[in-house]
Amino acid sequence: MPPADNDRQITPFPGDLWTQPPITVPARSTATEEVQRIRTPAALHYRYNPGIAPTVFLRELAQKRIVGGVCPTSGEVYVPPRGMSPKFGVPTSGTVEVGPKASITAFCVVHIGFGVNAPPVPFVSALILPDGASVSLYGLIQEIPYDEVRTGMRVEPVWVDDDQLSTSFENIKWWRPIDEPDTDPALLKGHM
Amino acid sequence: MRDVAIVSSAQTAHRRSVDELNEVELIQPVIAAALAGAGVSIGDIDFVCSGSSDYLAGQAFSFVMTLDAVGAWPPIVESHVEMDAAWALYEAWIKIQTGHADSALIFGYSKASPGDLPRVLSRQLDPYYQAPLWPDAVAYAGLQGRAMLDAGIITERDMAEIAHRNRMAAEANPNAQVTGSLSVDDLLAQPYLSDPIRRHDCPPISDGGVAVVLAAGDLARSWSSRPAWIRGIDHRIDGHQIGARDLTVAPSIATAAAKAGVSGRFDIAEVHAPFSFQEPIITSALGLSDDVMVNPSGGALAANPMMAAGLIRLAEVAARISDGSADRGVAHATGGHCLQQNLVCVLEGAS
Amino acid sequence: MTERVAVIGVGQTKHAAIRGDVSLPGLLREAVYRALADAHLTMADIDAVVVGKAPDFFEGIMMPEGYLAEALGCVGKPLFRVHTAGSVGGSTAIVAASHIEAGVHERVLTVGWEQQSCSEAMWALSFQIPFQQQLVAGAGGYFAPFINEYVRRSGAPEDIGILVALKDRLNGLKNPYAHLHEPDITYESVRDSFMLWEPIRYSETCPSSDGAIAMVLGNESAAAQAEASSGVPPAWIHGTAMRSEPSVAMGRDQISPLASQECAAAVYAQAGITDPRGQIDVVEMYVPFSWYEPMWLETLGFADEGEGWKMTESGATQMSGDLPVNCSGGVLCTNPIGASGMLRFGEAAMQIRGQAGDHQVDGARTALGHAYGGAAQFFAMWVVGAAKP
Amino acid sequence: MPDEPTGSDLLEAPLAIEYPFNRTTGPVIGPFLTALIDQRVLGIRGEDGRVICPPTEYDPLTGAPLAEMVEVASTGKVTSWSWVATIREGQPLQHPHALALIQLDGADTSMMHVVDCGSADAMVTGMRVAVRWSDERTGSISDIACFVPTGEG
Repeated sequence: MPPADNDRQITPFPGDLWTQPPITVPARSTATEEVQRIRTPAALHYRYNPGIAPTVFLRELAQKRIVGGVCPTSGEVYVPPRGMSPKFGVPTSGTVEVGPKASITAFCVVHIGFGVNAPPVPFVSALILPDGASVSLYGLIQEIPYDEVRTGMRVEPVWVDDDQLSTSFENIKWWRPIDEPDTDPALLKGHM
Repeated sequence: MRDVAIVSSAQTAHRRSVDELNEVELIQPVIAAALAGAGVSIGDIDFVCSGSSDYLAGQAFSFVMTLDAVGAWPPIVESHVEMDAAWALYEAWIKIQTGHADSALIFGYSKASPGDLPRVLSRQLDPYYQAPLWPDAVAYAGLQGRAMLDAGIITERDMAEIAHRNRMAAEANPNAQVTGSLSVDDLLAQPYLSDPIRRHDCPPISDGGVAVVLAAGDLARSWSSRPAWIRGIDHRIDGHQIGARDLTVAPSIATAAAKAGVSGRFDIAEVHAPFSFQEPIITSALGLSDDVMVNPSGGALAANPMMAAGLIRLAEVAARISDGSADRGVAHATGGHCLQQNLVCVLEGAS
Repeated sequence: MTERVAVIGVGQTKHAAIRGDVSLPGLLREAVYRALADAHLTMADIDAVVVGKAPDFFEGIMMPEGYLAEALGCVGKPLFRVHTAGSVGGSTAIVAASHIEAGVHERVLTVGWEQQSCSEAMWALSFQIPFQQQLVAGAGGYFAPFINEYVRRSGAPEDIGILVALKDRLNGLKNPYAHLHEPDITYESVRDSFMLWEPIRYSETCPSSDGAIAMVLGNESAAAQAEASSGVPPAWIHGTAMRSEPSVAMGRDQISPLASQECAAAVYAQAGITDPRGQIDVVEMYVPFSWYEPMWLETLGFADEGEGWKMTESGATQMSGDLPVNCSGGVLCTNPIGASGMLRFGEAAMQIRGQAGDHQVDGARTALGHAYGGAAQFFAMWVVGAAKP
Repeated sequence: MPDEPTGSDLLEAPLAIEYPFNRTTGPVIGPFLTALIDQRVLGIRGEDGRVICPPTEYDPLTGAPLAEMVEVASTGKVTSWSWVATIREGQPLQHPHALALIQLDGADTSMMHVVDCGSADAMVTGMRVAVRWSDERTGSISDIACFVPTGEG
């Protein structure tokens, strides 16, 4: 650990650095304040369509089912499906239901939340591998003290009330631990 | 310079709106078809380069998502330009010239349908002096059209004839979006969309994409029975401030054409003129004689998928060389407003 | 007909949260004219310009290179725009170099920039897209789980990130161009800064900067002419490599991406490097969050898997160590995103040219510049050296 | 498992990409915008002596740094125009108008702005126009509300 040194100097610039030559400006008759920064608001409006595979995923999620896209070449299952098997560049062929039980493949404790839907801090953001899936999706871990979350921990989704279900990721409020032995973290490598 | 050829290409059937597909779903079949056309798979390809723009569909990091359509595993040598994919082909051609690659896959795509394209394109303009005024891209182009008319270089009838010829030619193009045309007289009877521009002078708004396979030397000969050899390729840019430019010319096209070796006889030219009145600016800068067949595909007036329409011009010339219907052609791609940036490529069949 | 390529001029701006004294074109021109002056050249001597920046939404300008054509002295010349996410600054320099290596041009100007004061990185990188998952944990929610997993796998002590941040911020004091100059920083002040995403504290994260860097690259004869007129030796490019892999794929390891390993292997093979730690004198590595230093030390072959943190802990990566990393202060001091990768490449060249001033590593003859982006999936690297390859 | 969605099965939602972008103006754009507040228009002298308006820090052909800002008139002539019949959000006039290039007296290049003249029939290249100033000027290109025909020439 370097010693604290409160007299540290900041190195000066080398000499002869190019800068914009001075500009001569016609004299101003008023005391108008010079403009140095402007705001240029811009709003663009789009119609957003998520595509075939995400649409299937979200329609299933509205039925409290998690589905992944199946790679016709390798059998790998991608969740959420984006329509492609990314390693082979081929369309996934249909979907299969995965989970709902799952394992935590990686996580972190978050001390700063964003947006109205963020839970009180600290909370846990995790990569979660549903049983039967080849890769993980992001989710929150709740109903357990944040400092007890572990890689390999078994979890299940907690859904919003049935009357709140929609074609939205937010159907899963969070994931909570279930009483099953942890998955060996070594088996989860390559599934984040 | 190494001999490099376009050995295969594929396009979407261009449409006004492909709502059901996202961009990766849109482009994957095109990539697969271009690779299949060369009889190869991604593992045979040394370099991948794509062209796209996040602004068109409002999709941040669009190219990151479309990488899933390539099959980047094991990891690939890959790059991306925020330009028309004709420039992605240029980067790939350079890469092959360095000797670090013998083959390349290039693709470009866009979905312009989710946004209001003429408004979106205003975001490309001078952010201090022009973009805050939100000029739409059609009216902006009209400033160039008016300059052509005022200079007496072209008439509104000439513009209608160009639109008519391109759209009639597009009837033979299975990928075209707008085919067929009213008579020139009937076109001239139509109201202005943005005086001096009528609807027929404008390109359609398109969703679509294109993919091309490049290969060098003997590899090209083994992947295609008749490769379309790149004999010269160059790109140049003019100034952005259209008020300081002569809008009736695009000097960057002439410079690029000279550097690319545009001279002598051509069977075919595919030029990227989104607006009717831009075609003569390009053909005169290329110095094309009257007997050259210009835009047998229908050009950008038949389909104009942004970020792909330039590379499509190269693909169209290459396809006609590879099928034996042409021996020598020139292709042109443009970027920006009012033909600001231009790429010119000479392609030949004889090796 | 491949040509040798050298860096013959480097220039950069003073980087700051807001460069309120210059316009967007003025920001680029400050770097461009400094690079041209360093090369003893003028705009007229440049054959082509290759530029790179991160997503257009950052500045709210679609494909801004068209607007910048005149400012870059590019009218009538080729102007090329690269965008490969966070690695873009590195990729841009490599694309520029390939124009010369291919024998197409003799002198190419390359520029990377970002004016992040136009908007906010948090907005530009993560505005809400319909039907996509809301990320209530912010950007760190994406990558911090991987860092945490690195800590778990490697058993690294909790304070390695603090050591990296302290080192880079202290190095930044030796670099007048750096954005963050924190002379009062201490181990304790980093440790006591706000914990954001465990194990990342506020002082272990990169700033948002306005800034630009430009380099002039030349072929062999251009390099000889530049050296004759400027008296500064060229930094020869000994190898360049780029690799990409999907953002999500079974078998991917975001902690030690295969693309990073293969990119390093490719660039070392070109540069004739068989013992990276022994042969490379100085590294400019893309470390936007402290813990990426030990992680990249491993994928770049400087340490065995799980051992990178030991180099950091031992002081090996300090300026006085055997493998100084980020003598410039790195991304942790300066982060105009589209420039950050090229700053790594340019700082590596400055070390070779003996131009790094107070953060110069004496006798540096071989240097690695490194950049990455996306979900740790896009990589760009070059090795530059004093010896003509 | 359901079939692939078609037609009304498609999901669709609006996406707004919206931000009040900040732009630093620097030593040339800043004085130009400042002068607009005072109802004055500035240009800058190019390398070849031409007066560039609106001004840039660099020559439009060579990129060389420019240094001498000069005042130009707030009147000039239309050098090109097109008709904007469909109005879009954010445009300076919310009724049909001309988009135009306008060369101000004393300038050698043209500025893009809009002309309020009622109908396309009233527009002709070469016509004389003058700035109509915005009542509330803040130092932006919109301080020029639009140009209007002067009725001369």
